[in-house]
Amino acid sequence: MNEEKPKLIVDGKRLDGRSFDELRPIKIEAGILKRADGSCYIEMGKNKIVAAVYGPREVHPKHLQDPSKAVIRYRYNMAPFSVEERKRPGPDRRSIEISKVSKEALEPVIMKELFPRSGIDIFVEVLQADAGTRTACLNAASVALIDAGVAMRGIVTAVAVAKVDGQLVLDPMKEEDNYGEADVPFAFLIRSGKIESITLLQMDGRMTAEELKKALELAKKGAMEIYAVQRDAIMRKYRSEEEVE
Amino acid sequence: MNEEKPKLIVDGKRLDGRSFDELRPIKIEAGILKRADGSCYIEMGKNKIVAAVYGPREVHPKHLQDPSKAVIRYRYNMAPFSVEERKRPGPDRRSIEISKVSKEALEPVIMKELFPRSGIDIFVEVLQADAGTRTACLNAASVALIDAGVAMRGIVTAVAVAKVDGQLVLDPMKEEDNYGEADVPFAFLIRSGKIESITLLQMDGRMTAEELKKALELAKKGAMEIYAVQRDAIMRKYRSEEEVE
Amino acid sequence: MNEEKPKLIVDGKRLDGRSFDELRPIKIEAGILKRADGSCYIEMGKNKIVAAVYGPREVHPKHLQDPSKAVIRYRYNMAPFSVEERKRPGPDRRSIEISKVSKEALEPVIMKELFPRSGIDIFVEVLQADAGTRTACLNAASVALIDAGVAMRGIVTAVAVAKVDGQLVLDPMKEEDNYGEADVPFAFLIRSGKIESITLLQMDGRMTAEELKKALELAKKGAMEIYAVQRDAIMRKYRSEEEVE
Amino acid sequence: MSEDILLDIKRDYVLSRLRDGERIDGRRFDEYRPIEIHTNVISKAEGSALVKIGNTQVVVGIKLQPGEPFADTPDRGVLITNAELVPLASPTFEPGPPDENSVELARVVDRGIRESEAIDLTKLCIEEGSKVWIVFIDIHALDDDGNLMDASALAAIAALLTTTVPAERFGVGEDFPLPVRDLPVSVTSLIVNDHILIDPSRDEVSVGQYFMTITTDQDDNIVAMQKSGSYLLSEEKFYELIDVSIARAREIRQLLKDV
Amino acid sequence: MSEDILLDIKRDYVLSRLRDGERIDGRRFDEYRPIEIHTNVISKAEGSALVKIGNTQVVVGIKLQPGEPFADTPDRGVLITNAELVPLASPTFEPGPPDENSVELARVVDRGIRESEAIDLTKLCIEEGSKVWIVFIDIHALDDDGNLMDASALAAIAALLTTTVPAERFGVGEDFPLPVRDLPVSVTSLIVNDHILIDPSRDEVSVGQYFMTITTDQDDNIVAMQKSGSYLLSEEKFYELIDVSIARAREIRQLLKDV
Amino acid sequence: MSEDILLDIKRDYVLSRLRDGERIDGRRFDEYRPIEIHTNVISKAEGSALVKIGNTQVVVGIKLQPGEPFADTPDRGVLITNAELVPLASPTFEPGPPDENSVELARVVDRGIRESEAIDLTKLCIEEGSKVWIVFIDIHALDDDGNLMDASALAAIAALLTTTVPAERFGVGEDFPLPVRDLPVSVTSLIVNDHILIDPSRDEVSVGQYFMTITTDQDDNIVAMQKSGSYLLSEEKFYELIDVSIARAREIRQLLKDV
Repeated sequence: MNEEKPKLIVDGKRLDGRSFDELRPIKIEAGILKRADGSCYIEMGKNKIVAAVYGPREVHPKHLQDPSKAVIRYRYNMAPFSVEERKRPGPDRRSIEISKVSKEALEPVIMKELFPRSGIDIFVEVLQADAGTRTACLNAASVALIDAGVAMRGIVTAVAVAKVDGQLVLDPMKEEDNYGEADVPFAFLIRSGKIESITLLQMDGRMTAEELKKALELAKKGAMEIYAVQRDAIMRKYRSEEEVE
Repeated sequence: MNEEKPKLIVDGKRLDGRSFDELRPIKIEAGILKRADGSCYIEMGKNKIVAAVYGPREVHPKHLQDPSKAVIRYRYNMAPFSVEERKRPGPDRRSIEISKVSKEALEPVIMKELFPRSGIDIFVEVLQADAGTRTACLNAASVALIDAGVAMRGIVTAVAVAKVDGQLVLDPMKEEDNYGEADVPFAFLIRSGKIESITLLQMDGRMTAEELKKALELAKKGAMEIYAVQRDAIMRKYRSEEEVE
Repeated sequence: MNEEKPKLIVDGKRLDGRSFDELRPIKIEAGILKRADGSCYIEMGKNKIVAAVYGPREVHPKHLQDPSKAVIRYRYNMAPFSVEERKRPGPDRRSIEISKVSKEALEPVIMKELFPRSGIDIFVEVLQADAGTRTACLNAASVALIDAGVAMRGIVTAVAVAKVDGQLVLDPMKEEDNYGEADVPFAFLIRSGKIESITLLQMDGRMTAEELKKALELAKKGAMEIYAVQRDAIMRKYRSEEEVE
Repeated sequence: MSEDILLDIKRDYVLSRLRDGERIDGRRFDEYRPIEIHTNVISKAEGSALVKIGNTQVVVGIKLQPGEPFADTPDRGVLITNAELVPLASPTFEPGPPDENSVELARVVDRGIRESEAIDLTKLCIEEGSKVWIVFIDIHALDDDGNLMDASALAAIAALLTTTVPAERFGVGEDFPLPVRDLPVSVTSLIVNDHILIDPSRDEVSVGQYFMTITTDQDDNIVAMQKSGSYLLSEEKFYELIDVSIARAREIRQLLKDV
Repeated sequence: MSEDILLDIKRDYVLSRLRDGERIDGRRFDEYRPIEIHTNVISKAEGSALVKIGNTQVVVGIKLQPGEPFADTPDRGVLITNAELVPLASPTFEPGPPDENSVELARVVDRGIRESEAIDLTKLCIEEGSKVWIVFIDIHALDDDGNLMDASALAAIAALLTTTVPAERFGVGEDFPLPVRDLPVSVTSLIVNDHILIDPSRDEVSVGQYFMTITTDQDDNIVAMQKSGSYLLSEEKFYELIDVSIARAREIRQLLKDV
Repeated sequence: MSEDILLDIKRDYVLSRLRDGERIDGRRFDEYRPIEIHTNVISKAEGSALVKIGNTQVVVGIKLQPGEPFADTPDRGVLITNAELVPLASPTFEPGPPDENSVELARVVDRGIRESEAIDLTKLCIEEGSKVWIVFIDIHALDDDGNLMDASALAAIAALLTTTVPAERFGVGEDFPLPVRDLPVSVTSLIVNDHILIDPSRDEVSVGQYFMTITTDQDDNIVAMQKSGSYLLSEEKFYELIDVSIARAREIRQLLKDV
């Protein structure tokens, strides 16, 4: 929508030199906080994000308890210094919506029925934002849930696909998000190493039905790569714990 | 108080051609909402208002319950687009005061003691505002209460009287409200077709004691006419239900 | 920090003619409110403050109760007209902090364990502010607590010391507070007529360790004088009650 | 629980005395408790008054500052009235943003001042369309022993009478007294059974919050009314209320003449 | 408690009918309830529409006023969409600031309008960099019998189609019709077991809030999507949803042509 | 309930070790846990630092933007300090507006910076009276294992030391390093029985929140103090606290020299 749109694809490469189906560099570390029951730090491009999980624990006030299953909370929050123009602290409409769809992406994967009357709280702090914070946060939250020992039906892995200069690209960074024609964040449930279903799906921009189907394929490819990094982070944490024992 | 005050009475008639003791056109329809237990749509001049009643129903949280009678809530709310300059959503001081006096106008007429521990909620949305929204809202709320089957000691009927260009006029419209010398909204309890007492009474402007007494007589005349329209709306609703059965 | 700093000490005297170790005029009256269980009015320089104590009384909602002791609340509030530029009603960050440290100054002196499950509320309204409102408020709150008959381990007495033009001065007034180099509010527990310990201590500005120690001595001298006025106010109230009986 | 019982006992006592034609504190039905007006109690404010009616105490402070006029009255000052029912003043007041009671209190006091045109707002224009005086009336309750309404209204007009417009401080000319040209007075009654109890005390209100406030100007015009409370008011009582409110207001207005 | 039991019974009923391949109100799976669009219902607004889908009713009012542009789009109007799920419309709506449901509703409707570039915001510049038109889309729910989303989106675009820019009132030229150049339409489905239920009614939602909203423009491009609700969506269903949503949107767009 | 029991056990353990003259983690009474300072961790911020004291972790980010000066200091920059005790950092932190603990944390950190005049605010004037730099210090807690106060204060000054004023981005000249001319350091102690425990860990705080924070500048002046917690402090302990705080601050200041 903005006029001074720069060219985003030059000589078949993206501005940061990536090919269309290439992820940004990604780094995941599990178990980085002491107080939280589970935690994870992720860097995905220039995004820097910390996720923490508390619970299963008691729910206050009591009337919010569910006698048949755990109550899940998800809070997406941006640090005031995480973006170019200082963000006022506290939730805005954007983070309220992201928190809602992110909670709904994780909820069907968590075995809530194992923890009646209890609460599982997932808090995600964006310390530095580039583009794709909601998907990066979900990737970190998934690992933090596993680090906390919360029983899950699988792992949730998320990535966005954008359309820029008419081309579908995986894992868009800031410029591609700002000036692109469309952005489609996906999250998937991966079980036994295979993508089983979609847990988050939003879209804004303009795409044909055909393009959307291609976008899904591209996202699935990216998700499998991220999944490997998530898995690796969990294994490292698990091994370091074994060493201690 | 405003300087560019227009002449409000020309050749013994009001700006919209009404005589001093004439109501604006009024239209009432009961039972227009599915979800609410009782509802009513009213047009009174250019005012367009929807009222809904929920209850008697459970009160949450419990400590707000009254073991001896129903708790009444009344929420007067203006849609952002109901007035010339967009109104910010949410209650302002004016609507908090109107909600309070309107609740107090209905409360002594509702047989609260029949519904211990329960709540009766009256919600009124002003979709388009002219003048006299608080009285029009009460007229709609009364019908919605009856539509909901809430036991009442009678019906509440409301109308304002203004003083414009030195003359008392019934049911003022916007210009008369803005530039008039005084505005007196009344609500009455009508039982067995007769006005029994006053349930709402406010006033701002300037009137002598004598004028106030005349204003009351004028309001009573107007109220009886509105009462006939309320009654008619209830009968129509009742008949249409009978036809269905 | 401000540039147009006036000279604050002229010919060895302060701007209002006081010597360095001299308090502002102080006036205390106990039991000035009917509704509160205990109350006190204080004037300390140009400060005018009313304190009220309610309790021990029931705590709502119940989950805020402490089964082993009373819960103490302290609310420091400034009237909008108490300062040169009208203050917006409601708590700001400054009054939240003052309320916290003031509560903590009184809490170890109140025999909370005598009143399990109950609440003791201390409300202090600054009607006119000069400087040293937090210390003046504590002096009034102490007397109000005793007036309310709340069991105490002693009395709390508070006073500030400032550094102005390189000189330590007792009980600074507005100009000394604005243009001085440091401000140190103290509150003490006084028992059996002797200062036993420090209950409030804050500081901002710049002082050497040596100066701080001298400031403490100066504050103790001032506190003993204020204590005499507090004591006198309590005695007067007690006597007037006896006369009534 | 014990509070409820206490309230029941009070109510029964008030009602039984009323049956004998008496008020619990021995006042006539149309009699105010003793009224005190102390002005200039807050020197930081541009005007101020402490009013006591019996044990009820209210402080009102007036602050003025330059600000923008409303678009439809570009040459007039702006009046803003705010009431803080601080928890110091009553065990039933809670900290927090104004509830419906403090909003109503502020708005009824505001209407009395505004509709009587007590303040000549046309004299409070600094620069037409861009800069006028904003007059803040801040009502601060200290002790609520009943009838905060009349105490607040009285303190407001008394404070306005002693207000100086601080033009020098804001560099817009010389200070001048706030132009006050009317003396609106509120009279609040409690309607119980067939009685009208002027200036109800808190103990009397144990029977229920059945209030009527009528504010009149110095020419005995009614400038504001507010039925407050869930009750039915008969026409006859309404007429009585007008007459008694005008009479009492005249007497209270005399007290203001000495301010 | 009885509410929960009622909900259970409804859910069982919906599911058992689904097992027989039927919806409880007899509709086909891809069939909307009757749709009514009434425009210009609020004359105080610059544009307005009341939309009914079955018993669900929503009013949208459009207000415009001059204001500041965003720093990065100095020559474009600003679009602000707000939804009020007022407690009148459903026993589950509470008074108070917008909760996550009304925020989501407003943002999804907003995205459909914004991403389809339905409003030509470049025509809403008054003075580059300092003054542009702010377009307020206010969604006001009246009766929530399911699928407020589609009713709101439809009412929004219908209201925009009838909007006049009130330039004269603000002294910035002559009034002109709001430039609307696309017709985004939202189609919401409920995914339950292996079925896609278009335009779910409230009773159907008793099985769970498993929604998918797909908004398309007049060229059948997808401009906005929102999976809403805690459930797992298969790829196959996703593809089906795209196709059925495009088809239904085309039909609904015909209704808009008559506005 | 089990939480309470756990807390009791911890407290008993801390106290019993104290009786033997020992801290539970074997530290000397005046010894800090290991301190790490990482600067420039957030490239979007004008300056930033991550500080770890033991397991406690805090990030501070500095943002600058032009804004209006205060009326009484028209030629100076403005300093705003804010602390978010986000629920990620501790099971006892709740989402919502700042509570008294985060307000106190922000204000005590602010006082150390402000009163030591660490930032030369006179160099942050862009246009006297109308435009100065606003410096936002945002404290973001990550892991609260005790003594967030010192970690926050240290991260704040470390972040300031690495801050560049983004003049170019706002078109008001060339970028320049934020002028920092002092190194205020906070030292927080826990006072329990007759002991002073420097840099209390969270387990140690199970005995009660009996804190004293003393902030000193590079000349050993005290620039800020805060007794925090409901306890009685003796004069002797006060004197001891001053001396030990000055000594520890000197050591920590050395770490800042390497930033």
